[in-house]
Amino acid sequence: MSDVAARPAPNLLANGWIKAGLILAGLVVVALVGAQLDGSGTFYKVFIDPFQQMVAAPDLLAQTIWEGLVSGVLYALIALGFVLIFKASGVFNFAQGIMVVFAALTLVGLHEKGVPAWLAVILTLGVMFVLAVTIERVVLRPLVNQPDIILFMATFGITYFLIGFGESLFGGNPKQMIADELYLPKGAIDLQIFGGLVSLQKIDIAAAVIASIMIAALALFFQYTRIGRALRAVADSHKAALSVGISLNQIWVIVWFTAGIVALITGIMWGARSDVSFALEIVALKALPVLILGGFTSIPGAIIGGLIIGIGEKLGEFYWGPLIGGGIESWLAYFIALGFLLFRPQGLFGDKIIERI
Amino acid sequence: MFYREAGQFKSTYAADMAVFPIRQDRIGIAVILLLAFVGVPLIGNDFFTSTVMIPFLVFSLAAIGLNILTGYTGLISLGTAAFMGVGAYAAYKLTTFFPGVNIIVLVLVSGLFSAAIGVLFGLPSLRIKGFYLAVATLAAQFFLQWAFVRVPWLFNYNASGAIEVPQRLFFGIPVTGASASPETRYFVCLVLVVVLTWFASNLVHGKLGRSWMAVRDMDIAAELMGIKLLNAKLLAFAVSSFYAGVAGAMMIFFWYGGGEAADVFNIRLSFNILFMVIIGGLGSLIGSFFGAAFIASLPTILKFGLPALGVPLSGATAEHVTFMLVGALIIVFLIVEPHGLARLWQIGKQKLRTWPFPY
Amino acid sequence: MASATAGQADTFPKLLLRNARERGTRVAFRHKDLGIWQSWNWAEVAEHVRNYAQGLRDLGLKRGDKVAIIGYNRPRLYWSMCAAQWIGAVPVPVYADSVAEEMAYVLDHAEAVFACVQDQEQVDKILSIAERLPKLRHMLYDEPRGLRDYDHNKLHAIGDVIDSGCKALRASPEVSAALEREMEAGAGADLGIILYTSGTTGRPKGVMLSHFNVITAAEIGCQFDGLNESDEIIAYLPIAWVGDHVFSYAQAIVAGFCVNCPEGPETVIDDRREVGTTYAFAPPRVFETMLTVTMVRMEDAGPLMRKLFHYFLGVAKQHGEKILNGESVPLGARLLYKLGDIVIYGPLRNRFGLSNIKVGYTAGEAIGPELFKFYRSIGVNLKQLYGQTEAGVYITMQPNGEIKADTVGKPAPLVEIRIDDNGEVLYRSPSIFGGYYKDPEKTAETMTADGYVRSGDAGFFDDAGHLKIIDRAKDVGKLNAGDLFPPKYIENKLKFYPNIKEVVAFGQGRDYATVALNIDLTAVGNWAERNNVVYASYQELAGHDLVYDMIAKHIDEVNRSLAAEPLMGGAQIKRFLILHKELDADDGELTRTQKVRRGFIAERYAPLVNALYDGSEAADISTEVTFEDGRKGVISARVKVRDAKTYPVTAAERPATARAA
Amino acid sequence: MNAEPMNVTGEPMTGKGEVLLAVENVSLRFGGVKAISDVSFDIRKGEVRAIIGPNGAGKTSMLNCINGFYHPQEGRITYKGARRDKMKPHRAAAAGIARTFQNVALFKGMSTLDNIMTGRTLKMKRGFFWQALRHGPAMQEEIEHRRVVEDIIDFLQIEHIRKLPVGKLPYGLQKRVELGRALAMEPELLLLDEPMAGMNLEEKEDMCRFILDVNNQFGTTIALIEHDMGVVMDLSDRVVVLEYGRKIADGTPDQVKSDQKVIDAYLGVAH
Repeated sequence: MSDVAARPAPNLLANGWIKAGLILAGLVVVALVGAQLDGSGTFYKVFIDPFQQMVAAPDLLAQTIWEGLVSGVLYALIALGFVLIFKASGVFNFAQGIMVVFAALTLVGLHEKGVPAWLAVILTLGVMFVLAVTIERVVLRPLVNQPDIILFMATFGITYFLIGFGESLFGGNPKQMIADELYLPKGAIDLQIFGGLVSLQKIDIAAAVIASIMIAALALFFQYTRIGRALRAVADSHKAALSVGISLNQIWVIVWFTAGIVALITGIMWGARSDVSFALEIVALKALPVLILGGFTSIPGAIIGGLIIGIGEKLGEFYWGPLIGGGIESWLAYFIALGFLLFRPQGLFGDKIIERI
Repeated sequence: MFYREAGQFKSTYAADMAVFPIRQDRIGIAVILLLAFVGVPLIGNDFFTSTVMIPFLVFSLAAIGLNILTGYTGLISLGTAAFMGVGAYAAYKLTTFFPGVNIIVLVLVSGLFSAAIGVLFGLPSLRIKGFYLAVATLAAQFFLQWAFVRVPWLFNYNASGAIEVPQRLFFGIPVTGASASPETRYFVCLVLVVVLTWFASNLVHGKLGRSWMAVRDMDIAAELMGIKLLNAKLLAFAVSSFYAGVAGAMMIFFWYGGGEAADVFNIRLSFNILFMVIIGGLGSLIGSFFGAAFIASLPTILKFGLPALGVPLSGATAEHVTFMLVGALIIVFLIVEPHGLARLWQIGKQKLRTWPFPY
Repeated sequence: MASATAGQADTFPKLLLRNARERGTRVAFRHKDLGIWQSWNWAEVAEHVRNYAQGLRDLGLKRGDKVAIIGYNRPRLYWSMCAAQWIGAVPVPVYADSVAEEMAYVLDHAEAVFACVQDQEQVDKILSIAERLPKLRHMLYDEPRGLRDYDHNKLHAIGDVIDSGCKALRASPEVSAALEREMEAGAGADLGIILYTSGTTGRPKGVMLSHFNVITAAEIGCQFDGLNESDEIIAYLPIAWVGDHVFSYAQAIVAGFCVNCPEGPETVIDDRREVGTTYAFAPPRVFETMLTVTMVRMEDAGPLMRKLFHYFLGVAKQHGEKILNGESVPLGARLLYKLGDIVIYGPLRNRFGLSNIKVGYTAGEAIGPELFKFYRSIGVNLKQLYGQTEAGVYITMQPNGEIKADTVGKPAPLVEIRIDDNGEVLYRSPSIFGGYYKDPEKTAETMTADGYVRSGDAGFFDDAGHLKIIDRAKDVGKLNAGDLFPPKYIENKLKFYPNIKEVVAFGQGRDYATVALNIDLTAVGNWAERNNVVYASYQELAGHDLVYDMIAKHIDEVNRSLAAEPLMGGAQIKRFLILHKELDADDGELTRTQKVRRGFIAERYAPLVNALYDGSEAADISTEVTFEDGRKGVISARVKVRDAKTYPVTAAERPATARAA
Repeated sequence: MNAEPMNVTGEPMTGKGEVLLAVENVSLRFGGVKAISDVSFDIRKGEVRAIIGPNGAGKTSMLNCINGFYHPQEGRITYKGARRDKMKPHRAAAAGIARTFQNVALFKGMSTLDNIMTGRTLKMKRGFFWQALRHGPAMQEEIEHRRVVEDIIDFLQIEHIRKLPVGKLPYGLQKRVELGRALAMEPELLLLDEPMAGMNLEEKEDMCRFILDVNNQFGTTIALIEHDMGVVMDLSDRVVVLEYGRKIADGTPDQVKSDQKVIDAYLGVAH
């Protein structure tokens, strides 16, 4: 399932169907846009006005880009957990988004039950470890050697189970992240640049920093530890990993646990910016277009893809969204990814796969 | 043990290629149809008909649609709900424009709109496969879902933002709207599902079905047989979306009877239908029915079954437990029988055929 | 009763035309080919055969010529017989698996001028011996695969011959009329067919049967079991064998029922199930294999299923046969059997493809009573018959309601039977053959002056008038006291016990009869496990006292039954031993077809045989054996000898020696 | 066979001579790697043409160019007089080029019968709506093509596996089914990529017989890649030898066998 058609150079636009389709798609978009406007000046409003606005108010542009950057970092973090698992076990882990919510919910829930904040973090890590072991035992091990789609569906099962499990334990109501207790900064730094005020939330800065640290730590882990090398080996071939002396089962546990840690950190950051609830699930799906952009197996791809998607959708929403009624954030990311996909099916950093016949 | 195949021989290819070549199977189908057409209306009360049978039929049709795409052609879609929505809105607009035209005809025609949109979003399938395609179909899901909310023309600028299903008559009997009886709605759904299932079965047993499966199993070789990949895939998208669209229109017109339609066709419905297909069995029409029955009935069973067993459940908890159970069952199913209920059915049938031998 | 039809339709072509007239649209032949059952009705078959006959005529086939028919059961090969008969030629079916050498002899001896064969394999075989067959003018084949590049001067596809015949008939009404006259010229007394019997010794002999002979035989069978046009048979036994000729050709045409030709030898079981035959024939080994496969498969079934299965088989064993025979059975048992029929017997018959069976026959060799009873108990009306090529098959048959596992039934209708002084069965009927082709000497040897045929088998009638076959007449020996000693009869009686695998009986020219036997390791092993008998090897188990006790019981039963049979009482077993090793074809003790080589064994185990007669309690022996990997070794053992109890003879010494239907 | 599915010429094999397919100066690159460089040869109507060479010689790439999977960057391929080096695989199929693969490329989820039926796809003309009814003309068409397929099944002697899914069949049978699927297309040019790879002796003999029968009976032109030199020498009329993407010899089996370059290429290489 993971392979991508990349036969040498079929010219996309040479295909009549695609051409017709693109034209049709364009017409639909134009029609939709046209239906929202008074009919005149469509071109101006789409292609000229937004850029004039950007130039006219660079502070607003900077603010938008910053916000895009921050949500991009969070998308990237979810995507990161995903890439870890995909690389090591070939499992397309649909549950990564839910793991983020589940980790955050556990943390907050434990704290609500009176557990001190830092102890709650440690306990949550423990829960994530148990989760990793459980998933390996209950899901992955019995399903080994099944086709990818089966494993993919199994992660759907995990998703549903975690949603139900989390909600019955901690209730379905949105919760507040315990940002203060974890000494996460609050408030904002206002920068006086571009002739305007650009407001940077401290928590966002912290998120960016922490994310960077974590990515660096992961990179070091992969580069310099035996387990890390084993993980990289397993991405290449399962046999190679065995020769390093680590069983596949262990590797799976480690990878899923690592993804769990990433999920917890992501959850804390995200939770600090908004509420902790399963509504995040939909947002977590945004990691998927990020993956398409960055490629399923590339960590830098996940990061850069995250940033592109984050910034792209914020800019799109801010400058073009109002033209067609707003709220385009919900799908813009997918269209950006789709656009990329048509021209680079293996993603920005994915390996080009040539089909052997 | 009920299979007595001695003496059932085929002396023509037509008989040999029949969908149900074994007499006992044909009898079984006849019995099921009889039950559906006569038994259910006789025995079932309104509650059963409208909360169990109609949803089951609607989901079955949607699952058949997705199964054609995913099970037969090997293309994963996470946008089924959106295509269902297209059908629902198309039917709504059509009946607004042509109030005189028979609603059943309009429901079928609305499937064509869905098919067109499906083809549009199926275009990337030539270039991308597998998970990438799955994600691409999410674009359809979110875009269309957005459009259902943001384009008020679609819901006739109702202040509520919801579809209000008008009353429509069929030979003088109301089939939609508040005064349509559950039995009537059930019959309409049943006839649509039976006829469309028959069409689907014909398609998958013929040249087109073979082309789809060829694309699924080994697209390179399929191309060599002269199968045009894009045509085959787009046709799969079209047929699949047609079924989804009709199912969506049925859902709004014969089941929900209107309401917050935009919320109905959300990503979760897409997932649910995918579950039906997987649990029912990829590449099996009968599996689509099993999957639909299983997934659609599970919440109802839990909601009413557990309290009956003496396990008290609040509404919210019931929902949570349902989620957990569905999740766990999916995993259990995948482990026990990755090929779904249809395979279990097949194994059971094989056992009965070879009875008393184990093989 | 043959005369009823003899007036108007006394040959097979005439009967075929009668069928085309009277039941033209009924299916006559089916052949599983190209994935489905290709079918031809009687009218079509008659048309094909007519065209075919003309095609043969155009190729130069004349009245009295011989046509060899070689191949697996295919409609066109059966049609070849009828087409040949149409113009008065004589079909000579030949065993398809004969090696070229045998085939050369038969074709040469029969002076075949045409050969209708199935496929390339047979064409090649005949081409390889072509120079020895100067009389052979043309070869016709059914399946063209691989034959495209062959020289087609003397080689023709049957399909082409039929087509050309069809064209010739269409072109000229005179030709058509001439062909009609050829057919009319045939008479019942004409030579209809020559069937070569393989015979245990010497060259095959050509048994000449007239149309009248075969039609009479066919009518005997049809009337005996009420066969009619609605019946179905599957043709899978060699077409050169009299049974297939009568069942699948003659009876089909006489009664007008449908002949089904399977796709190939390996698909017979599946094809039989698909067709759901109503009339079946199979040698005992076929039934035995089916039962063995059943039991082996059931071993893999779940424990519950196995219990259910064996429980209901028990019920069937107790009541099944009685219900089938129409005897009175308590209501409870009847209901239980009914339940078993739904759960086990019905599905089982379905799997065997015997669901619709009206009557099934087994013959050719003795069938184990257990095996025979098993099929009857699950509701399959299985019967035995005794027949020979020379008799046009039927000699004795089992009438409904009078079925016994250990007899071959009463004389068939129109058949008279006499037992000769040496115990040999002689028979006479309108269907007996007219003589061996080109072999008056053998004919004279076989036929008595008063028209009886010597069967070569020894047998006797029991009290109920049922014939029991003991052995080949020449194999029946005499004890020193003058009593009959039928070794195979004794051996078979013992071999029907599942615990006993092989038996060798001694007694020819001795004072009394003795046996040396092999136990069946699987069956006795199971018994040992259940009874906590510990053993490490076959040798150890065979020498175990409890095993001896068990075998002694079996021998006791056999002696009892021998004592109750006329002429057999003297052949009761006085002493026996269990051999320390299993008889093995690799050691030359068995033939490759798993028959015991009595003489060789007597020589090889001389010390043991001596011990059987010198009264000693045990004897030492060492034998050389060949292991599976080819190594040789020596097994030494002390083998115990036991005495067995004998019974006074109860049956009348002189039973009836002649019976007639 | 009753109804012969192939393009029967009706005359014995005298037509070997007319060029069916010509490869002229073809080069194929993957990125910087040259898989085929400047190869020319032709395939004449009715012949059995073998392409041999050590591993990695570009044999399979050559077949891929011929049936349109790869488009060579340089050179031209002419088929029946028309240039077709940029043709798509399905167009090649329509033009009468069929193909089997080195590693069996069957449709694993389908039965033998359905697999071979897919070979008839191009010949089936009934539209979508007739198919949805599966009665009348659509059913007649199915039956008509089923007949042809049954002839092929009979020809290849795979009756017993007709309704079994191909995924679980033994390898030798799978190869046979794949040949059947290609034959169902009634090709003029049949490309066989190592048709006997991984077979035992008996299976090889069967396959040889089938290939010769196809060539003899239906006049199908065959181009095959094979490693078993014995088989190549027995089967083929002419042989082209590739090494490292270049042609090093071309001629009758005897000529090729005694060619020094060929001997060198194969020296030390176990084949």
